[in-house]
Amino acid sequence: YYAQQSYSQPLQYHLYAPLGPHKQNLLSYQRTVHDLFLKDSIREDLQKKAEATLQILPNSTLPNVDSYHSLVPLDLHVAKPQGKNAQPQPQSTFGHTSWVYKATSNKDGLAYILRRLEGFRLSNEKAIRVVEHWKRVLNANVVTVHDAFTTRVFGDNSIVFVFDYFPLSQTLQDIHFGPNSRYQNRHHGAHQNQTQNANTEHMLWSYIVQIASALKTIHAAGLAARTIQPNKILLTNKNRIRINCCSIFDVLHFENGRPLLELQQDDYIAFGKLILSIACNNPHAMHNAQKSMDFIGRTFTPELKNFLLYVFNGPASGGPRTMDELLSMISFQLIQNFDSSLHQNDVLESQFSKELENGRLVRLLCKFGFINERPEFAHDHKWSETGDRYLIMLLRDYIFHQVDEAGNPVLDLVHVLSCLNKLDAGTDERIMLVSRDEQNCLIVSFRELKRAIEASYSELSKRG
Amino acid sequence: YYAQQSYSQPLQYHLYAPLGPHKQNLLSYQRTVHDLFLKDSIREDLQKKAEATLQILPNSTLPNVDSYHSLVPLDLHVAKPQGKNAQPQPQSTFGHTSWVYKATSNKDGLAYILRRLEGFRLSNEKAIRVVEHWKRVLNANVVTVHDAFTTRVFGDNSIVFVFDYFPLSQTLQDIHFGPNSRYQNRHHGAHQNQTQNANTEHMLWSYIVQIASALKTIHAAGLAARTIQPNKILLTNKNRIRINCCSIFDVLHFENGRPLLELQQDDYIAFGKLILSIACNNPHAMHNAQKSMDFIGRTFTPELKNFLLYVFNGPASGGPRTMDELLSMISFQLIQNFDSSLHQNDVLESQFSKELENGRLVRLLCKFGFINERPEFAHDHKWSETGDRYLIMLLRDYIFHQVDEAGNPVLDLVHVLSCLNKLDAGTDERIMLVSRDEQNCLIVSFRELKRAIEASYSELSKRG
Amino acid sequence: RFTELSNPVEWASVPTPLPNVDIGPDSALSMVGMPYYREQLLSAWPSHMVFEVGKPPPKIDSDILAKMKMHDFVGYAPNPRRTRRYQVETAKVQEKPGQVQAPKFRSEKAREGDFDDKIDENTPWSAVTGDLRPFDVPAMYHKVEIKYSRFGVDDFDFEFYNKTKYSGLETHITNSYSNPLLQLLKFTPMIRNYALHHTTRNCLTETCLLCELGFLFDMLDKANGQNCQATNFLKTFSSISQASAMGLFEEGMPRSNQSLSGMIQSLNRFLMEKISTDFKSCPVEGRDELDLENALITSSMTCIKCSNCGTETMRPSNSFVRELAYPKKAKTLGTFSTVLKHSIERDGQTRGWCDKCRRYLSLTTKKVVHDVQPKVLMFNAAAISPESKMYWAERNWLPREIGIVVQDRKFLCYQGAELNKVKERNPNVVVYELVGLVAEITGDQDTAPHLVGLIDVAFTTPGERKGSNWHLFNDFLVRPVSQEEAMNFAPAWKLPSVLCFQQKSESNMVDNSWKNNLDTSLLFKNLPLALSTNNCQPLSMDESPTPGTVFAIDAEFVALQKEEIEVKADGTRETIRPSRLSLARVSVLRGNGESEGVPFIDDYIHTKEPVVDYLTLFSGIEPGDLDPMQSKHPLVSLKVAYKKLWILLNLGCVFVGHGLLKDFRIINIHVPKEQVIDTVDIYYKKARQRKLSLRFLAYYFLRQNIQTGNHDSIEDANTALRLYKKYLEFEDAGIFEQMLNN
Repeated sequence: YYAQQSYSQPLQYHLYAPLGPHKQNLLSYQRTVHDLFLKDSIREDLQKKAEATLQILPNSTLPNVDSYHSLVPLDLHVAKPQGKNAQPQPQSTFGHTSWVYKATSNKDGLAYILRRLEGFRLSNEKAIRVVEHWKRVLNANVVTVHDAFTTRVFGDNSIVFVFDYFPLSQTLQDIHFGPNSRYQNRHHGAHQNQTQNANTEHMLWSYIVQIASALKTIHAAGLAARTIQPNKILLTNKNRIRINCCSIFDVLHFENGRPLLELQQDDYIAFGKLILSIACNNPHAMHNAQKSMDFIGRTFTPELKNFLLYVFNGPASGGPRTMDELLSMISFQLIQNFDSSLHQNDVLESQFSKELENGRLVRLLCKFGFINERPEFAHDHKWSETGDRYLIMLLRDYIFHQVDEAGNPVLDLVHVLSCLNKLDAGTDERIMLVSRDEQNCLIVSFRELKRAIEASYSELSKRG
Repeated sequence: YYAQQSYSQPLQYHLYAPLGPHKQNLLSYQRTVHDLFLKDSIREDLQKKAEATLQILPNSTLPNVDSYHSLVPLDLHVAKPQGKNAQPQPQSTFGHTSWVYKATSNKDGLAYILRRLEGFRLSNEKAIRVVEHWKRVLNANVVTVHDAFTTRVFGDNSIVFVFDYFPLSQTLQDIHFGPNSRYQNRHHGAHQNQTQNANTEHMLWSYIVQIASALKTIHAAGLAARTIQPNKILLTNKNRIRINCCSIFDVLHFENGRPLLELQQDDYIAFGKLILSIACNNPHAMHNAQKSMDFIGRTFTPELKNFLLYVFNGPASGGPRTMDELLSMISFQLIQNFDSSLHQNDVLESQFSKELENGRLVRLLCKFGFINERPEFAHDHKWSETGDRYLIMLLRDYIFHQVDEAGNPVLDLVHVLSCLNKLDAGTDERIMLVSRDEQNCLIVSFRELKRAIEASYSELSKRG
Repeated sequence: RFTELSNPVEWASVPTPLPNVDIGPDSALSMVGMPYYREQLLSAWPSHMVFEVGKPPPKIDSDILAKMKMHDFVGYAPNPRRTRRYQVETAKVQEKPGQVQAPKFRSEKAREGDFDDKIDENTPWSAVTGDLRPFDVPAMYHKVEIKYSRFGVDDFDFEFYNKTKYSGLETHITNSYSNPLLQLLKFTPMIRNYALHHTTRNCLTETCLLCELGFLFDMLDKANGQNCQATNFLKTFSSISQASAMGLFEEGMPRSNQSLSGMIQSLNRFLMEKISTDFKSCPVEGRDELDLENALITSSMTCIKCSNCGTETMRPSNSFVRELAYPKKAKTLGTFSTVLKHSIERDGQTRGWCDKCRRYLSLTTKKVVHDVQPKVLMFNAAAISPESKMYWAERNWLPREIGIVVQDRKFLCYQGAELNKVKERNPNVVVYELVGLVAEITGDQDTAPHLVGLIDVAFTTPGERKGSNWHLFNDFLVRPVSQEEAMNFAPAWKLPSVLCFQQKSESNMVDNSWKNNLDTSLLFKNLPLALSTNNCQPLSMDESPTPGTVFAIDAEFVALQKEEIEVKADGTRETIRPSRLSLARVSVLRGNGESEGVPFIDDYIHTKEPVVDYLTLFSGIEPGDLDPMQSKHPLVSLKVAYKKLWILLNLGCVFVGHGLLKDFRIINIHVPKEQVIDTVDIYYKKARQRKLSLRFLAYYFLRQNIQTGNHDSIEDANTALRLYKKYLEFEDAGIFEQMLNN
């Protein structure tokens, strides 16, 4: 994560809109300016993501790779920027020195992650064809792989995997076991209170359901994930996780291909290990499996323990673990998570519609601006302050120039927004406009006013 | 690093970056899964919904009811308005003449549905208290009931139930069996092709999973839905359904209360009937249950048939049907729907992230609106069109009243937005304003203009 | 020359080229970027400001809308300048101006120790007139509502609404919209006299409304300002199928096509005709059976003239109520008397059959009024058309007096100064005075219209009249008002429906002689049905009640309608209507003499309406008891049962019983305090504020277990009687207080 050289100040999100003090104890019909517009936290989050996406490295010496340009090296181990000039260190995973770049595709202008493994020589073309199967794995809990190719632009033999880019995402490793983890200082469950345990279990089930969903798609596609490890799972939103780096092992270890069933069964065990270590808040929980399971039994519900027993030991009848069995085991949690994701949809949709609404209001206000008080048309009869334009001017006054009994201005945003919304929708509500000399009342509906504005505007644009 | 005194900076596009996973290369069969819930044109859809929400009835004689005002009668049988003056006919459901209104609450300004049953005389207070339990049922597939009260403002004795309002929603009855139903002319599955059948089954499972989710919450709350009928289930978004009218039967039939277990078991059977009739595309499919089930067996997967057999006949062991059993039976479908709804979240979020600037621009334009051309301060020296306010007026002309060589208006939204953005940030870029008599030029930076507006605005709010 | 230290010339910055983007209707506005910023954005709004959502859209004042003229799509109207231009409405919920809050319940006041009744009686009703706009309804005209606490209707502070000695009538009774008309009739001396005299007769017709009017008028007189109910009158009225056919019943009428004003006018017509008929069936001694009809009817002839041959035919057209007809296209607004003349003569053109010409032709019709003049002139104002409203908008348009002369088949009508002149020169002029009127009050759209009476009560003051004494009768709200107030109208909210004039010669002829002519035969008769099973012995002639004779009474009730409650969104519960009870059985026992405690009335009342709850535990009435086909008890009509009690009441008898207030309310009779001995009040411990039950008192003072099964009115009446006697004993010994405190 780099600060940009030429504009050294990062965005000051707090300057965007004042942060508060938010009034407490408002009555249900009262709003502050914060309640009328998008929540700062959501906006900031999305803005930061956008900013991260657009970040470029000035004076970069990184080459363009295939159809990708503007590479920015990312260090996924360190979530926060460590000072301007800190050089990111390459990771060594997958048995190769590994680099991660954010890059922009010149095909679609979108940002992607390039994961480069240094010193990989492709000897069997079939190996890299495996990625084709993975491309078709589309699951909301799997980071989609888009491409894989070899390149020598970095001055060596590298293989590059192209994944979706999730700005500001973190790995479960960072979150649960990293140095800045907020789970870091949590003690084992015995010392936690009931509520905390319930919250933890809630999160665990959310992880379980999502990983199960990912595995179901992967296994159904005749593949195995092979990367169910805390450092290969990304948290991209609150409680939203995605399995990352899929397909890499399949390419790297293509030659010594193990049977699919075996690999899939391994996924179950890795799944169990992951959940166990997060539940115990200890990356090494598996070292003392019995103790860890006892802890689970004491702290969480029996369902969680049953789930772990199933993925570790398989069905009581012997034989391989199956997705069917696993899913029906967790169906209760599944439906709860389904419900919350639908709720989340509703929330997003309503926020989104509010913002779209604001977009429309801006267009409307601009029309007002284009039409009202144009000095150059003062002499023009059609454009003089009679007829439609007169109404529009009075409407502008109606919307913005409210006063109280003493004649002092009233700055009521809700009044403005609701008038504009009604105008935008062209409702049949009639309002009473008052001429500037206060001699006459003009009674007219928003529908007619909308029509008047549209007529004036199109008149204007015809001249333009 | 350089001083930017008289330098103009290019505007940064950092606020617009497409977020989220990219799915440009979806195959058609993948699309069906991932776009399960999402309308094709979200913008248009949301705009229409906003308009429907704001619509009022001109010259309405409908009274205000409790804390709800601006009532608009809705005829749920006819989704589209049939011309302005068409009188909606009351429905006769629940054994009473029944009216449905959209209304606005003066407690929170939101729109709600009021469902009024005419001629209901309440003589037992406990009956209406049942609604308290229902208020706590929060599920993404249940239309939440907010209130129930009796009233005489309509000139009779009515009971009114207040529900969430979903603009432009339709009932499953309308969609599948109504006169304008797009399923109307579909023949029975034998004549349909494989894809159509797969799509139908897909939709059926989506319904099943959602109703199961609703029922799980309802039954867990110690209640029974009692309204699983095509005319009591709303489709509020693409494939997104919600059980409506809950709690009404509980209140109406309070006196002759049947045992909960019995009512819950009835829910299962109604569930089955609903799915069967939609699957057969025939509201009377139950009349010939055997034939209908045969059809199901031929057309759809065995899972669907098994599901129906379970809800109709109960478990093979005898005894009552349970949610646990039902859920594990459909867990496979459940996880697919879960995945789809997460996908929808991704899409919504990425759409959403583009619209972040709108609120800010509205706030800015509102400040303009409040300051400019206030007639009541014309006599006031400080507020007269000199000094700060004069500048602001000229700036308004600069932003909105651009002309071309021929003096024709130029309606350039990009010019407007970039000016507004520079003004908002207060850049040092200087612009040349021209007085209205075209005698003088005033050269001033956005920073100073910003200060001038701030000063005027704070003056105004001090008076307010 | 240039100064050496000149400031550098400022130039506008060279603008960076704008991004070449096209912002279409669907593109995001964020396509145009932001510069980096280092200070708070201008678009930031201060966060301390609080805005309110959910306000209902402001209403445009109705008088502005009325004056609005449409031009294209814009309505123009002169600005009345009530507020500043675009002044915000400060009140969140627009309260109707002049709305008066219902008073606290008596029980609430008692709990809060609030006995301070010294509040100026005018304040709540008149303080608001200052701010009223022309279309706002003043407080005292608003529809009033009875509130019920858990203690029922007795807890409601009716006195708050009526501090006069003229009783108001309660609402919440089916067809109580007729209340103001009933009051108007009550204060028209001529009608009042006829009704009361008729009631003393032995008229046993169940559907006789004249009798019921008599009962009602007597009750209103006796109540002397306390609230009354027209329950029995309305019950009888509501059972008349003819009235139902005429659309005179509130229930079952959809609100939209129900014009209250139209209903009361039809009711007026119906009532006048009905009471005239009722009178004929049982005329007052020494009077002609057509007496009442003649007093009410305006008899006239319609003269039809053929436009072709000129032949005139005459047809009688009598009517009890005249409808006012307002001349159309009048250049200047005529006086009331010209409108009256126009209405009565009603020249018109119709097409019709001419016997002589033997074909359909246009005929001119003309009404000719005979010289017979009714004592009471009833008018229906029929003020619906815009032109009629223009007349009523005139100030002081309605005259106090009109004079009518019928001469040479001409109908002449005078008012004001002209009338005074005519009075001097023409002895034949008959002068009518306005007794009062019924007016319709239309509030804003949200509230249904209702009716009020504006009546000059001075006409029923016995003896010489001193000026006028106008009162507003708004159901149970009764207030004195000025004549100016009573006789002026505002088309926006107040228009007359019924006007009542009476011949000046009849004014203040209040005839109370009926009290001496009571037909008491009913008390001594054993009606064929009344084959008593409860040792019921009719009074013998030597037991004739006299003022002060003591009787014990108890009544039982059944419910015709369940209690109805309202639960608001905030969960508050309110009783809208208590359960509607109906008299099912009444027992009256001798209070003194040899046969003390022996019943002479034990009537079960034949109830036609369906009973929803027999309340058997409290009433002892069982299903079937009130049905003549099944009952093992003697059944009588409500009227017979009622009339016996009414006779006893008017003979001055004293009633002993327990908790009689409720009984009398449901029987629908008002018994003055002097004629009631209530054991609830006798055995009332003021310090404890507790009412003691009959059962407890019987056990404690009489060592007797009563009400072991279902209640029985004879047992209860007898118990109350014995408790009263016990009380007299204690009092005699001077130990009552002591006994009570134990």
